[in-house]
Amino acid sequence: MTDYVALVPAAILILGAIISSMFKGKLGNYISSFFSIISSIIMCYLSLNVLLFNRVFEEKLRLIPVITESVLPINLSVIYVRIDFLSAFFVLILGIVSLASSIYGISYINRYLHKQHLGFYGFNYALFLCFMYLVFVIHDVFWFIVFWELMTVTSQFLVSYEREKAIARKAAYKYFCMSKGGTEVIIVSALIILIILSGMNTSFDAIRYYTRNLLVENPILTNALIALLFIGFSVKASLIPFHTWLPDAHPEAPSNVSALLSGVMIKTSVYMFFRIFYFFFEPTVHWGYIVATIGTITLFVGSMYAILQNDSKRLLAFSSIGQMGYIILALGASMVLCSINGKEYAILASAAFASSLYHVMNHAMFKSLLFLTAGSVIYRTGLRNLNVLGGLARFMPLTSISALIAALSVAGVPPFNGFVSKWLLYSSTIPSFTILTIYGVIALFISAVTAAYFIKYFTTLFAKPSSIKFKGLKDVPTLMLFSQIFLALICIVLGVYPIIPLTMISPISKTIFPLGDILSYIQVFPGIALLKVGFVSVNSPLIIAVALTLLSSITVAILPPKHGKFSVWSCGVSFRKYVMNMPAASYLKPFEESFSEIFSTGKILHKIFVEDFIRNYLFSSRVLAKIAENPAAMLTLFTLIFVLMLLLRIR
Amino acid sequence: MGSRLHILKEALRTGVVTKKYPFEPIEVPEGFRGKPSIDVEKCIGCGACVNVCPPNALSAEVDLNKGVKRIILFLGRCIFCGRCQDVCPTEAIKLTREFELSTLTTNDLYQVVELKMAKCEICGKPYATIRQVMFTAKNVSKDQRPLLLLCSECRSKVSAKYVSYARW
Amino acid sequence: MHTSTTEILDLLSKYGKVEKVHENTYFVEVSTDKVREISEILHWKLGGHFSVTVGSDERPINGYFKVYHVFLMDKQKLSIIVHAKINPAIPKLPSITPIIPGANWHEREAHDFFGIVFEGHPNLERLILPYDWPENVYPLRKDVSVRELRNKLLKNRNEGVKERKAEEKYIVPIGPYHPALHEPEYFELYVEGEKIIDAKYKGFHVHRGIEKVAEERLTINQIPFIAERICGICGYTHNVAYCQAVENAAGIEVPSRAKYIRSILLEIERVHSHLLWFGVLFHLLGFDTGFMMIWLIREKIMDLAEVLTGNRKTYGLNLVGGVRRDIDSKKIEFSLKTLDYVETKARRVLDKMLKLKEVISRTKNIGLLNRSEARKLSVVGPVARASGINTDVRKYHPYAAYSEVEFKVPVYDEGDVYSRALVRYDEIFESINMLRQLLKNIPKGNIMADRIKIPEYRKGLGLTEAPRGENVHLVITGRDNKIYRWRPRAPSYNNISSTLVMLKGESLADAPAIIASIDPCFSCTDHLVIIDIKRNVKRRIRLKELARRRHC
Amino acid sequence: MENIVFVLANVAALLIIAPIIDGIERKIKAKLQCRKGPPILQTWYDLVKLFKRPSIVTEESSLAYIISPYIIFANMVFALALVPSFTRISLSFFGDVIVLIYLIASSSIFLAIGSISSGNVFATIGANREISLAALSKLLMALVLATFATLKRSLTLETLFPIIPPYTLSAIVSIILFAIIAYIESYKLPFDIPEAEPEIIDGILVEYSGRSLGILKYSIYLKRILLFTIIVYLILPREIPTLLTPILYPASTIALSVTYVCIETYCGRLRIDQALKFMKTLVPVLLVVLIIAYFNY
Repeated sequence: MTDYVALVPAAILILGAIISSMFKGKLGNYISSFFSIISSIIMCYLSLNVLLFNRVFEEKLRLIPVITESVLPINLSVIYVRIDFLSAFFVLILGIVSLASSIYGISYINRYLHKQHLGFYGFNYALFLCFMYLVFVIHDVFWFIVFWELMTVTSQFLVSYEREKAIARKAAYKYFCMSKGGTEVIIVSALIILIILSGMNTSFDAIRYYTRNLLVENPILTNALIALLFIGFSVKASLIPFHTWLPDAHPEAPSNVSALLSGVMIKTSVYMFFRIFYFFFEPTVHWGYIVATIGTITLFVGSMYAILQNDSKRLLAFSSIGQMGYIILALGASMVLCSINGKEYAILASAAFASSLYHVMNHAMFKSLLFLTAGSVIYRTGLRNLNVLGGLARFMPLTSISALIAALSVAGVPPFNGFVSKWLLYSSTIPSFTILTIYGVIALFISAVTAAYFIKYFTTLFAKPSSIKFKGLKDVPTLMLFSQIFLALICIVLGVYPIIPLTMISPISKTIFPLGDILSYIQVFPGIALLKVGFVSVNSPLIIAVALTLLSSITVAILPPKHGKFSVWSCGVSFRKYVMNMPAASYLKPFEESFSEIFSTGKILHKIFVEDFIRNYLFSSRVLAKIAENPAAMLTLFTLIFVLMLLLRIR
Repeated sequence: MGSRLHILKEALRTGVVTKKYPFEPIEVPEGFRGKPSIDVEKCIGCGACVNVCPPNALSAEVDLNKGVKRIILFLGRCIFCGRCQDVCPTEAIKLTREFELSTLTTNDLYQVVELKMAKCEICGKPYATIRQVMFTAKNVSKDQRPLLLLCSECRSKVSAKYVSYARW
Repeated sequence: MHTSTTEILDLLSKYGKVEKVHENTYFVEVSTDKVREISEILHWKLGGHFSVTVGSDERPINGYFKVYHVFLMDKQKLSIIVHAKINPAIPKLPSITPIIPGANWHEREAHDFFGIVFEGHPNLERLILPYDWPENVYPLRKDVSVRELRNKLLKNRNEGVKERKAEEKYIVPIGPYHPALHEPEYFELYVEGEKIIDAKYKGFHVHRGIEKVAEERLTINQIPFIAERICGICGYTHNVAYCQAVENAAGIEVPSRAKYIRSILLEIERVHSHLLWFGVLFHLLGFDTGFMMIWLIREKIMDLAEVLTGNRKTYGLNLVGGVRRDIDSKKIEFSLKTLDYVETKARRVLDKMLKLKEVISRTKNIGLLNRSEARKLSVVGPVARASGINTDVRKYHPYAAYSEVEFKVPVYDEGDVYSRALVRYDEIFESINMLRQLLKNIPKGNIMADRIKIPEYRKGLGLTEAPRGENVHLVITGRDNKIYRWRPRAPSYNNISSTLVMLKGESLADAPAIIASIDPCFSCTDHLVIIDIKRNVKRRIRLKELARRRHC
Repeated sequence: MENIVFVLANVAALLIIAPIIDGIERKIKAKLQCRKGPPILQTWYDLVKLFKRPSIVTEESSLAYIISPYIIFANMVFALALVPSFTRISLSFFGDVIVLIYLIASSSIFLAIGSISSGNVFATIGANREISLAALSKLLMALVLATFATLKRSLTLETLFPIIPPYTLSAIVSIILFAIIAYIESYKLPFDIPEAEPEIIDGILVEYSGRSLGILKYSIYLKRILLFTIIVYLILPREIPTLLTPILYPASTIALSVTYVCIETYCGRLRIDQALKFMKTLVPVLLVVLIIAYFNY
């Protein structure tokens, strides 16, 4: 079928970008938002088609029809787009989140009116969406790298959207440099693949054909490749120690963009991890362990540092690092477990696999929702500092409720969605008779820590009294509210009906998961528990939800809350006259102090690995530039590379 | 741990010491300074207690047209120091061993002694309680007793007369 | 370096007229410009310590304001009162606070009550009078009567409540109503996380106008009873101090049996107060069993007091010139029995409790007050003794029967809460020991001095060692059976300001224990606030009730 | 279906006896402090009185403050349905340990959110202490759970109960450790730091009054009995006849609570940092136990 339907969203977005770039004022924003809303709806439509009705969209867009493959060594003239199940899953996430954030953006971006060029925003926003979409659906290494880079560029423009803020520019620069570094590593590995293995055949399938059983033939090369790719992509995924750009970059972008960044963009590399570890190469135990370990470190460090933050969006950024850790841990666990024999382990593996993708979806939902709520607070108060904010629940009730739902979802409070995926993770790791048990324990502990700092986030924004007076504050405009509530509802639905995401994951597992369909191991019936099989016991959040709501409503019915108002008890001195509220800086101090050694070591490591790493990276890039200037050096370099490749090929 | 066990042992050795107070009485020792009460029979209304009472729990008022003197004891102010007991010439006011003063109406905390007053034989003004006069009469010499029937002013006048007689 | 009494007296006579009012008590009248110099010499050079500043309005007598600085020289067993005449037209005096920070409150108080301006005082703002007190009304001046005050206050009270503007810091209030404090005081803790970085204190909520009432309405023999009610725990020591002051002023010789009885009751009071303190400490550390069991022992002491005096707490035993009740042999043996019981029990229980891990970990090295700080603030009593200052009125300024009994003065150098506890622990058993001696060799004889005559306008100083530290009463006798000026200074008055030093850098959880560790007796400290006006602020009255209803 | 009936009966019974057990504890505590205690039903009387009273809402407070007690209560009741109590029958076909842990965790999360929403500074301090303790105790619980899982190769309560039959060192030690953690979890001295009465006026409960306070207290009792139940069933062997369980279970629960209260009576309160340090010292012990369990000794 050649009805180019898979390219429609991209096309619409590009169109929107071009049109919106012409207008400086509100219109620029409106147009791009409009186009992106349409395209995201289409994205959802396409991906649901794929996931539910097993249709696979496949396009070969011929850029230069005249030239044939025979002329060019590498077939760059064809953009090969293919939405298979894995892509579809991520496209669906992108669709939902971009829908929410575009609707949100309609009102939100107007706060930059007269300060910034809204058309510029619109242009970049639309293109950013477009390239993310293409990165998900493209099936061709060369174009993948191209779009990957373009995605970075556009997003960094969005990060540094408030140009006059030096901190924003700095963050964007850092972000750009680091992901550039990652990309260079990716390019190198891609070159190796293309030159050595696939004979300049750039399409994923072809490469898969070559790499699939490379492990037995040439383990060194395979491991080298995997290592290179893993490092390259873990920059975008903000895995430790490549996470440092994220806490700076995400907060600086406009909130709906940060929602996209945290919700979807960092997932692009998760998508690529799935491609690498399950699609290109066979999952291997040792890589599983490596990935799981890095995931554990990431989730631990990210969440631990989130406790220290006193800036709403920065806290969220750190928590995204932590949640990425969960995803990566689950991925690694599934890789380990699926290569251990035995039915029980098969179940564990499928649970882990499910949990990984499930958590990708969950995290996309609640994290973008959290960023949107933080954005709403900024929209009304213009503040991000948790020390001074507070008591907004009375002014913006709906925002506060959706923020609460999101926070509870991250904390994994049943019956919200974070619970199910985390819980799949624990029940797959803890009973496994391996080191993963410890990882599972750490993950469980960290989910409590997550709860802790999200209590901090929620209460300092909405619950505790503020040290500044807000007068005549009201809730955010309807569109913003709509997108918040939309995401909140999705959070609840995903939590209460795990069947929905699991049915979406099962076709993916059918294609790439070595053990086949996960649902054959974790049978799902809507409503009732996912039955106990072997020693994974899975239970239905729906029942929990129903039970909890029933019980609490019964209690309310029996003992309805009747109350009178009274001023806060402050030992008889005037509460108004003195500032008697805990600033966020003071939250959880004893807890931090009890983990002080971790933070001190963290400081040292940050010094060694991150700062020095960046410095060396910049230095080396400068050197490379110098080399590139004089041809002789270039020549020698190329010859060296060529010799190396030959050697590799001979073995 | 060891010390904790020691304390436990100590506690068990001591046993239960508290009482179900309002339902079980609490006995007080000899000479306990409870609430004072005035023996109406003995009181002569001299008002010595009124003078010494530190918190002004005791007060005296003279009702001229009724011709009575009242000694008023308000337990709400009393600090149970017992100075009144010390100074009372007739041991009329004594500290009892009661200490439960809680009540629903403050009136229960008042004790009023109303004593008839003697009228001055000359000017006819009530000047002291009859009992006080009788009491003083006990320990003054016979020839001076008539003076006791007079109020202070008249007495001074009269005594002045006596003096002048004597000179004359 | 040790200087003998004579040397000191010579030195003083250089500065002004030295007048001996009774043995070991010298009044030195100096010119206003000499005050600071002589105070420095007495406090820092000669190793005495500043005790109290008393302002007084003596215009009716000699047409001047007076300020008395009382210094106690422990080494020489002297008490020296430096006083200066101040011209009522321009009431000014150089402040001694820059030299002796401990004098801060005293001088502010004198400023509040007499409008005496202390030049060079760091912050001469209101200490005691409330914010809505009218300007230029100095309640303790003789030309101001209570009725007048009431009218003045009702008419021109400056209504505008001073709004404190919100600070960025985060404040944890301890008090006025706080379960940790059994009295209304207000500590304002500036906290970061759980760490206290700064503390402020606003006290004097409990105002009963005792001084004014005493000076205006009461007779000399009524005041002991109100003096006893200055404090809810250690009232008797105030009572004794007052009587001694008057007796010293009038040169009355108290029979020695009466003296013995006084000391006995004082020691009983000390034991019960210290036991009570231990109970409170354990309660604050969350160790309620300790609280219960200590108070169980304390009950026996209370019963003993009841048997001896007829009341658990307010003994009401003293009059000027002696005591009102005698102790017969039956009572003596009963008390000896009780003391044995208490001693064994207290040793058994307290030894163990002070060894508990939580108790140690939450009192050792907590609330530190080093020796130099203690000297600066001239703290007294167990607090001083825990900070390595060897001071005890019973030893160095013996009164009642203390010159005739053997006892040690426990001194520790750590200056933390634990050492304060240890000081009190030792004192309990010292007192029991003393009580035995006193009860054994109590002399026969009269218990009341015969022919008590009190000349007017004579100064007298009464010192006692309250459970909380030295307790100073300065009395100027007045006409027709009244007191002209009476200034009781409770030990906590000097100690409380040291808590602010102790609290800094400690954990919030330890704050109550630290505040309690000086055994603060807030109503003692506050007894002298003047506003006794029901309409002042409604809450205040409730506070007063609260202050009365103490655990005793 | 009849299972459901049994479960409901169990829960109802637990709801009734939870305050009574607290009453017993109070009585024993009083006796250990040389006091005549209150009657055993005193806790019930208090609760009923509280339920009768209206609760006071602060001016600063928001909705979370009002609803959180109900949610906590619901959490606890549901958690009770997951464990066997008077009969071995429970909702165990999806009775899952992790859900149990999460229900306990979420109860403290809601408690924290609710109390901070009251806007009182003491409540905020208490809530912070609460969160810190809860987070760290989750680590300990997770470790113990991992030990159980490695011993029994399972994560469901019905297979975990009882742990003992493999009479291994690790099994016994892990049960003891779980008892310690349960002690910490149930706000008993020296770990009642979140509601330290003299320090921070009942901290986390300071603003709660009347009805909502009653519900909160009630759910604390429920939490305690839940933990007791878990411990009891970790030990109670499967062999004992079903008719004996209704007698044995409450007896052993009361015995457990008595031992706990005996410990509690003779402890002072720790500072928050000391408590956290103590809990951190447990971690390596638990790790060792886990490793021992791995080599199933």
